[in-house]
Amino acid sequence: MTAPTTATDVNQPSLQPAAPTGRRMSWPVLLLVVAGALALVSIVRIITGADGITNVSQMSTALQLAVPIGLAGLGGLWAERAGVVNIGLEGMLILGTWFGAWAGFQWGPWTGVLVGIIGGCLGGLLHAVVTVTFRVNHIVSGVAINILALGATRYLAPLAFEGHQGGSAKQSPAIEPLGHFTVPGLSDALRDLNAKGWFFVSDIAGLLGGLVTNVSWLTLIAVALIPATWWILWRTAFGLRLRSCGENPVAAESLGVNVYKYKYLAVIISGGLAGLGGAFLSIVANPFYLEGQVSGRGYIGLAAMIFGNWMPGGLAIGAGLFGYTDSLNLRGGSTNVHALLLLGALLLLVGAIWLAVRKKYVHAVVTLLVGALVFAWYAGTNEVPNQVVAATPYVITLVVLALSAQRLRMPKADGLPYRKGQGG
Amino acid sequence: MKKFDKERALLAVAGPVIALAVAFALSAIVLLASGKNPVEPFALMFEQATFSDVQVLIVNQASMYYIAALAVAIGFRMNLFNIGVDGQYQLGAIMAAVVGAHMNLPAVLQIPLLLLTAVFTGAFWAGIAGVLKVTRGVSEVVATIMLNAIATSLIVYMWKPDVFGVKIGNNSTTGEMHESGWVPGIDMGEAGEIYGLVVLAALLGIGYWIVLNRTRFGFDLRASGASTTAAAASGVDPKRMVLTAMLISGGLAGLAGLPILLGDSHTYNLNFPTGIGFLGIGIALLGRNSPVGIAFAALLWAWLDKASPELDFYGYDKEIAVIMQGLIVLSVVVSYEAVREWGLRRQQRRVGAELAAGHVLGADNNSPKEVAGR
Amino acid sequence: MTAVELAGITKRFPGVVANHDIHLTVRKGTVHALVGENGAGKSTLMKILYGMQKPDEGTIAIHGETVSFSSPADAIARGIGMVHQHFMLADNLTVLENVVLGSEKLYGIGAKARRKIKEISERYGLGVRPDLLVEELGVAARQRVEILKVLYRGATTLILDEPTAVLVPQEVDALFDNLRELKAEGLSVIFISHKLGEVLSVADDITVIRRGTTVGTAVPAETTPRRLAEMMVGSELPTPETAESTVTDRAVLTVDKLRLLAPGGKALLDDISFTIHAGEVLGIAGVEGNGQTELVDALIGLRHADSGVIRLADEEITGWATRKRREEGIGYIPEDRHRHGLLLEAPLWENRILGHVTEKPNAKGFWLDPKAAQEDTRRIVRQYDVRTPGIDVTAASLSGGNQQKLIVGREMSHRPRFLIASHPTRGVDVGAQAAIWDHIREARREGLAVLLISADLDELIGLSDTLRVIYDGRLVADADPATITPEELGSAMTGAAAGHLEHEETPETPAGAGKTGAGAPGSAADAPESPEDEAR
Amino acid sequence: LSACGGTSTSSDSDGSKSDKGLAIAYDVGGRGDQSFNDAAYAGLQRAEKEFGYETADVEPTDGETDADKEQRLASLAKQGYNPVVGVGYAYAAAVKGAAEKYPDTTFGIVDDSTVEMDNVADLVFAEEEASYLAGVAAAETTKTDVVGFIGGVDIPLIHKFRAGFEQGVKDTDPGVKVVSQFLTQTAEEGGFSSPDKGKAAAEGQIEKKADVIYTAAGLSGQGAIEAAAANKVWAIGVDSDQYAQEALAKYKGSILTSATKDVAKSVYKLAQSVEDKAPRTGILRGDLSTGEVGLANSNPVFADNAKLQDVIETAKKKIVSGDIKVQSS
Ligand SMILES: Nc1ncnc2c1ncn2[C@@H]1O[C@H](COP(=O)(O)OP(=O)(O)OP(=O)(O)O)[C@@H](O)[C@H]1O
Ligand SMILES: Nc1ncnc2c1ncn2[C@@H]1O[C@H](COP(=O)(O)OP(=O)(O)OP(=O)(O)O)[C@@H](O)[C@H]1O
Ligand SMILES: [Mg+2]
Ligand SMILES: [Mg+2]
Repeated sequence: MTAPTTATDVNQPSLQPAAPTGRRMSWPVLLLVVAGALALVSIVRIITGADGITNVSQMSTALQLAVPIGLAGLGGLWAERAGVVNIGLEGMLILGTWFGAWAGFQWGPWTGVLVGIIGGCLGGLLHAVVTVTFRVNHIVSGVAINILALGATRYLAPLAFEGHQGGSAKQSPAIEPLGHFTVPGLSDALRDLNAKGWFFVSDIAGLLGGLVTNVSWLTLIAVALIPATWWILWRTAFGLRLRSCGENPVAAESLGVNVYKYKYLAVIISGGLAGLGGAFLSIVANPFYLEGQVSGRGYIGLAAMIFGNWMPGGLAIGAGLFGYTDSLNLRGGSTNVHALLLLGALLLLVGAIWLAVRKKYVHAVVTLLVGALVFAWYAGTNEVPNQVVAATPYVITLVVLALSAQRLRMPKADGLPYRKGQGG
Repeated sequence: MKKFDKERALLAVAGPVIALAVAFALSAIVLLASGKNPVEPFALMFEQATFSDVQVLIVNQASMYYIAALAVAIGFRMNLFNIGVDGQYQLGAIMAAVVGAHMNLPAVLQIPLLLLTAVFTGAFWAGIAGVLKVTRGVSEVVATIMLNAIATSLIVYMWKPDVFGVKIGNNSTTGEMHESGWVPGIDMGEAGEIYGLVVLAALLGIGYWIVLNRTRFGFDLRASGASTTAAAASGVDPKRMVLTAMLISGGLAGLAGLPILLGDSHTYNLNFPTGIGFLGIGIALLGRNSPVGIAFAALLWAWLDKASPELDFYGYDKEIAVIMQGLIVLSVVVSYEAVREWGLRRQQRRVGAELAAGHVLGADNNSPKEVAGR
Repeated sequence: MTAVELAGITKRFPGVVANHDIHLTVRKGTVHALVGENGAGKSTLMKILYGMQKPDEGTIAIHGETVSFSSPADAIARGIGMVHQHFMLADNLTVLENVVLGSEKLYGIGAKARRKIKEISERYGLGVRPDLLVEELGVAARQRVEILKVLYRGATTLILDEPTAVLVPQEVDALFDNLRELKAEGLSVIFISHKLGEVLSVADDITVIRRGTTVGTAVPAETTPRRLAEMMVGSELPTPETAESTVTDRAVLTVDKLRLLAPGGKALLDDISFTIHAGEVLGIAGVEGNGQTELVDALIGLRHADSGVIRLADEEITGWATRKRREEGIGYIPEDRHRHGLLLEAPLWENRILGHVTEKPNAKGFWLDPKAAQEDTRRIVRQYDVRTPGIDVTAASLSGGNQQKLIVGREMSHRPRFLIASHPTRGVDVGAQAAIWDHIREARREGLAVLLISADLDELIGLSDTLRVIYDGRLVADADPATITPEELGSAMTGAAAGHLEHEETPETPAGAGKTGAGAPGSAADAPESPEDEAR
Repeated sequence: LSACGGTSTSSDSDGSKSDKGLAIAYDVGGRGDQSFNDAAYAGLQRAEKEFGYETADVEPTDGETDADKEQRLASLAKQGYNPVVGVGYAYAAAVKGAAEKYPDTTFGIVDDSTVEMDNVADLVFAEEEASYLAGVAAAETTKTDVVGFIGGVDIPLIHKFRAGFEQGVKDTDPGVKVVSQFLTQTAEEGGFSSPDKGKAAAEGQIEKKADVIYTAAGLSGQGAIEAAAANKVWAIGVDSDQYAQEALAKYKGSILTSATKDVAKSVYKLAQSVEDKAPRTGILRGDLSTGEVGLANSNPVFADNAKLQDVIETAKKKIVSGDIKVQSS
């Protein structure tokens, strides 16, 4: 794709800032990497006997835990693609939980979902007014919205929930379940296959099984939103305009695009997605609103989005990683994470070999040493402390980012103030 | 900026004042909407501020907010978002508590030792994010969010009985610190005691100002914040500056928990206040990263914190104070932005007038894009 | 038949009247040039015509019909297209995406649009490939994408705001051929340029504006660049002075086999060797993006050489950090003053400290000395004629020319031994330009060694003692500024010629030809009198 | 700095001191936590009804310090409330401070035994004893020889539940394996307020063949109980009799029993003693013998299982008599 000089472009300088090499991984390569990782996990599972790390329920729990993070991340993606940094996702999630539950317990779960989205949209709208119209620093506005959403929901919760059956100052009354489904034959078949414990095949079965077992309708919608987002943003005129506002709003303006409009829309949609994430928490994950329910998922969603290089697919992987490690942790953390140590050691070994092939011998040796240490830790213990388990997702994220951050690329005008009529 | 400019000074004050008024008005509307008296809560809260014991509480709390906000602000000054102050101050405090419980030197050595422990711990933790940023290009926002979470695990680990933990009743603690490490407070009689380290907070504020405005290093740091590229061309090593700023920010952050640790609790336990780092972000923003502004912001915030519990006794929800905190930040930043733009426009008008007065060759082309950008 | 008629246009910005009662009539099927000093209000006027700004007063008529635009979309619908002075392209979007943006209704955003783009590209010989990312393109290619954008929308009136500022002569020629073709098809073009020779060669009509208002019109056949320039400035131009060679044999800067690699391993600079002596100006010619930026970065220390040696006088400085280099007497006038030369939001006196924070009078040891710095800023403002109400205003509120004067003043104040001057007068108007040249020449006389990089070949030829051509990261040719012409230099810049460039005698193009050269051989240019001429 | 104005507790002196009764100050979580805060409130309501006096209950703020808590308690004492109870060990330092300032007021503190003063009642509970019995019940009931423990947050208070439970299981049947899991490291992460986490953890344990799951995780326990019901295994509740809880009515068939901790009763008893002008102070331990901790008997399947009840009764006697020492960590 990148051969800048051709015979016809005589005057084209060949020294233009070369596009960062390997920035875009092609699909086959990506698939290969994912398959390789799965194979490693499979090996680890077989060696350690920690079947928990890839079984169906593990995956289905992971999916459920990943949904709110993924939705928050999607919200972040929409906003940042239009050039607005949204650190107020946490607040918008909180609004989603409250509004979702408030409407949900009175008028049914689907209304709750809808109103939860609207609640998030309100947060988004506020963020848009402050950052787009008043051009306030985006992080500042986001921090303020987080504070405000927390205060507002706490203030409103007693007014709305106290006195209703099962409601209190901190908890809403219960909401009817939204319903979920299991693909009848497939789920069981995959479960059986998974239980066989075969190399690789069973692990894939576990992964797929998680996607068809006990899935809430809202989860399905959330998963569908990932490709939908990609399609809208990258395959429609609307998406092109929206992205152009994040890359170069002045250029967009010069072509007659109403930048304010698209920024507003993007941030409101961003809030709506976060609101949906909140509603998921207070309707599906738990059947009620609870104070403190969101506990930092907005920030994690943001991290997942950066992890995913501002792309829906990457974001899904990021959210999945958080969901997966979280579920590992909840479902008998110590042994599972102990098994992951072996995986880490193996990965480091692979890394060391790769570095050696690339003739970076010093790096290779260091990597190998670290790998050996991790292996020693694995071999010398039967369990890891709970604290290590709890920290695992964050450590993994840091490590992965450290390995890949230089390839990340955010929208060029992300976070910059824009004013109409400024184009030079 | 040297010459006193009345109009400008007026506006600098008017901005926050108007913003506060707006925030109060909006909160009053919230109260009205929920069928409550919109004025009484404020009257009650103002009354609280006149009590000396509440004042002591406010000052004590503000000292911690102040240090945390300074830590955030120094990052902001060079466009670094140290969201990790929260983890840094908690780790700093627990390390100081552990050292304080296991070492027993004379006070003149012990207290500096504890301060240094906290500084180095905070700096170390922030330094990880700094190193990741300069060597691997990891966004410090994400890195510090992750490090906050990891710090939590680390703290819980240190609380384990076979590590540094000492169980007192149902509380996890790090054991009582030796008295040589206690910093005596300022006795206010009936009203209580002001933490001794409030003085440290004030000194840090002064130091912050001096370093930033009166030293070569401070200039380099501000230049990096204003324009990384221009700073690099001026001879600042951007990577080193990022790392240094991160270390300083973390070092400061490490101190944020010490006023209460050395002044009151003398151990790091489950009650140790959390979340100060996040509040520090809001406070730094409110105070516009200036040491005096932050001081006012910290006091304002602490006042809302300390005066609001009283509302409970009168049938109001004290959450209104949290709503107000959010509204204040929002309206203040909006008004700051408005004032800033007004000032810029005013200046350009002056430049324009100057150009008009000059002749022929003064006028020049423009590229407003750059003017508007950072 | 008038394509566009602007009448009584007035536009005020805070403190500035950018346009005041401007009248402009463009005949259909002609190229209409708009000239004027920097800041005269040309771009503003065009933005008004394009719907990006709203006029405070005045009317716009398109093909005889009075219109009112509230956004560029309205103007586009009326067949107006604009190529902006600063590229309006999103780097991370593909060419296709950049082209279709905003006009997706025409041919969608997929295959149909791609076909249409290819069609236009072929028809006008633009050579645009729709699926590349814009960031992968060079300046000339970007320019063609901009033009394609306009054509794609079926514009009948084209506005080209300084389209030639970044092009080499051959590219300018190609562009003008395109313009003539468009004209033949009945399109109207409004063309803005500071290069008066070009203007005279391509325009059918010329409108001159000064300080926001129309001061006259001209017909190319009946005017000279000098007369145009005087109309623009409103007074007699200073006569250029003669300067003698001041080159000594004391080497100040020696670069030996410098090599710089891109992260991928590709050489950005290769085998670069040259010496600059005290009192010498070494000019580097080259199309933008051929390694000039990297060379400057390597010299100032923003990037470090992968191999090779840089020597300042007798000391090897290859490994030195930027700060040390600056302290030891390397001055730096950056190419992009907003990115590398100034803190836009900081007051002037802080900008005076920038880059010299460790030196007197800015610092006393570890401490800053704001008083002294402020005092010295006042001196610079006086001495270098920086137009400002005071030293406490932010740099952003100064105009570009005044910002540049401040930078030059700052760098000269530290008596550098070696000065890197990268496009020192880019975007600066005639008057300020002359002043900046004077300062450089004066310092040269006192033994300063200068590395001059400029896209303005006349400036380069006029100011340099020695000329080298950079192409694809190598110094491929050298030339004697006393005899070389911009065309000859231009062909070396495209890689077509190498080695020592010998001037082929063509009597009517004397050495140091003015702005007339590019694309306008044999035009009405009165070379020795051209305004920015540098007689040597 | 000089103190301007009087202190908030000295300035206004509306003398209505005598007629006020019990006041409680909540710990983080506050009213509605369906745990000890709510239980304390139940005690308060009972006292209010029986003694007909004015009561007060006050919520904490986020991230507050000991000084703030002390301020709150002092303020209550100053207004004439007596006794004043801080709910949760977090109030230890505050109770100590306030009790010094108001020697004539009786203070209570729930879940802490470190404050030893003449006017302070330490209301502590032998959670480990009830948990021991829960362990006995679990070990007796399990068919798979695997039982589970889910703790909300990894803190000493919850360690007591686990220690007692594990000991109870081991003493009854050494062959039974206990899998245990804490939901989060800190309360801020939602360990006590995330039913979804509780559910995931319970499912994980069920997969490991656990068929009796004891949950000490506040609201998160609801999720664990739900999971147990869905998978047809037993759950053991905590704090109050969860079989009788409205919110869990759907799953009550799966709630074997609950290890109760009657904070309400001990708060009430303290109020009563003050009302009777004979304030109880010192360490007031609620244990099996006082009935303030125990196993709930409302599930007939559990209550009617004579063999099981026998074993439990024996264990209980041994604990009360001191034959069995239950560890608390
Ligand atoms: N956004 C803006 N708001 C108000 N005034 C502006 C704005 N942008 C530019 N100006 C005015 O325009 C004048 C020129 O500014 P600018 O810095 O763009 O100069 P310039 O000559 O265009 O620079 P350059 O030569 O680098 O393009 C300034 O004096 C300023 O008053
Ligand atoms: N957005 C703006 N806000 C305020 N002032 C502006 C703005 N844009 C332009 N100006 C003012 O209008 C004047 C005319 O600017 P304009 O860009 O039209 O000049 P120009 O003739 O195109 O100059 P150049 O030759 O450098 O392109 C500038 O000097 C500047 O002072
Ligand atoms: Mg310009
Ligand atoms: Mg212009």
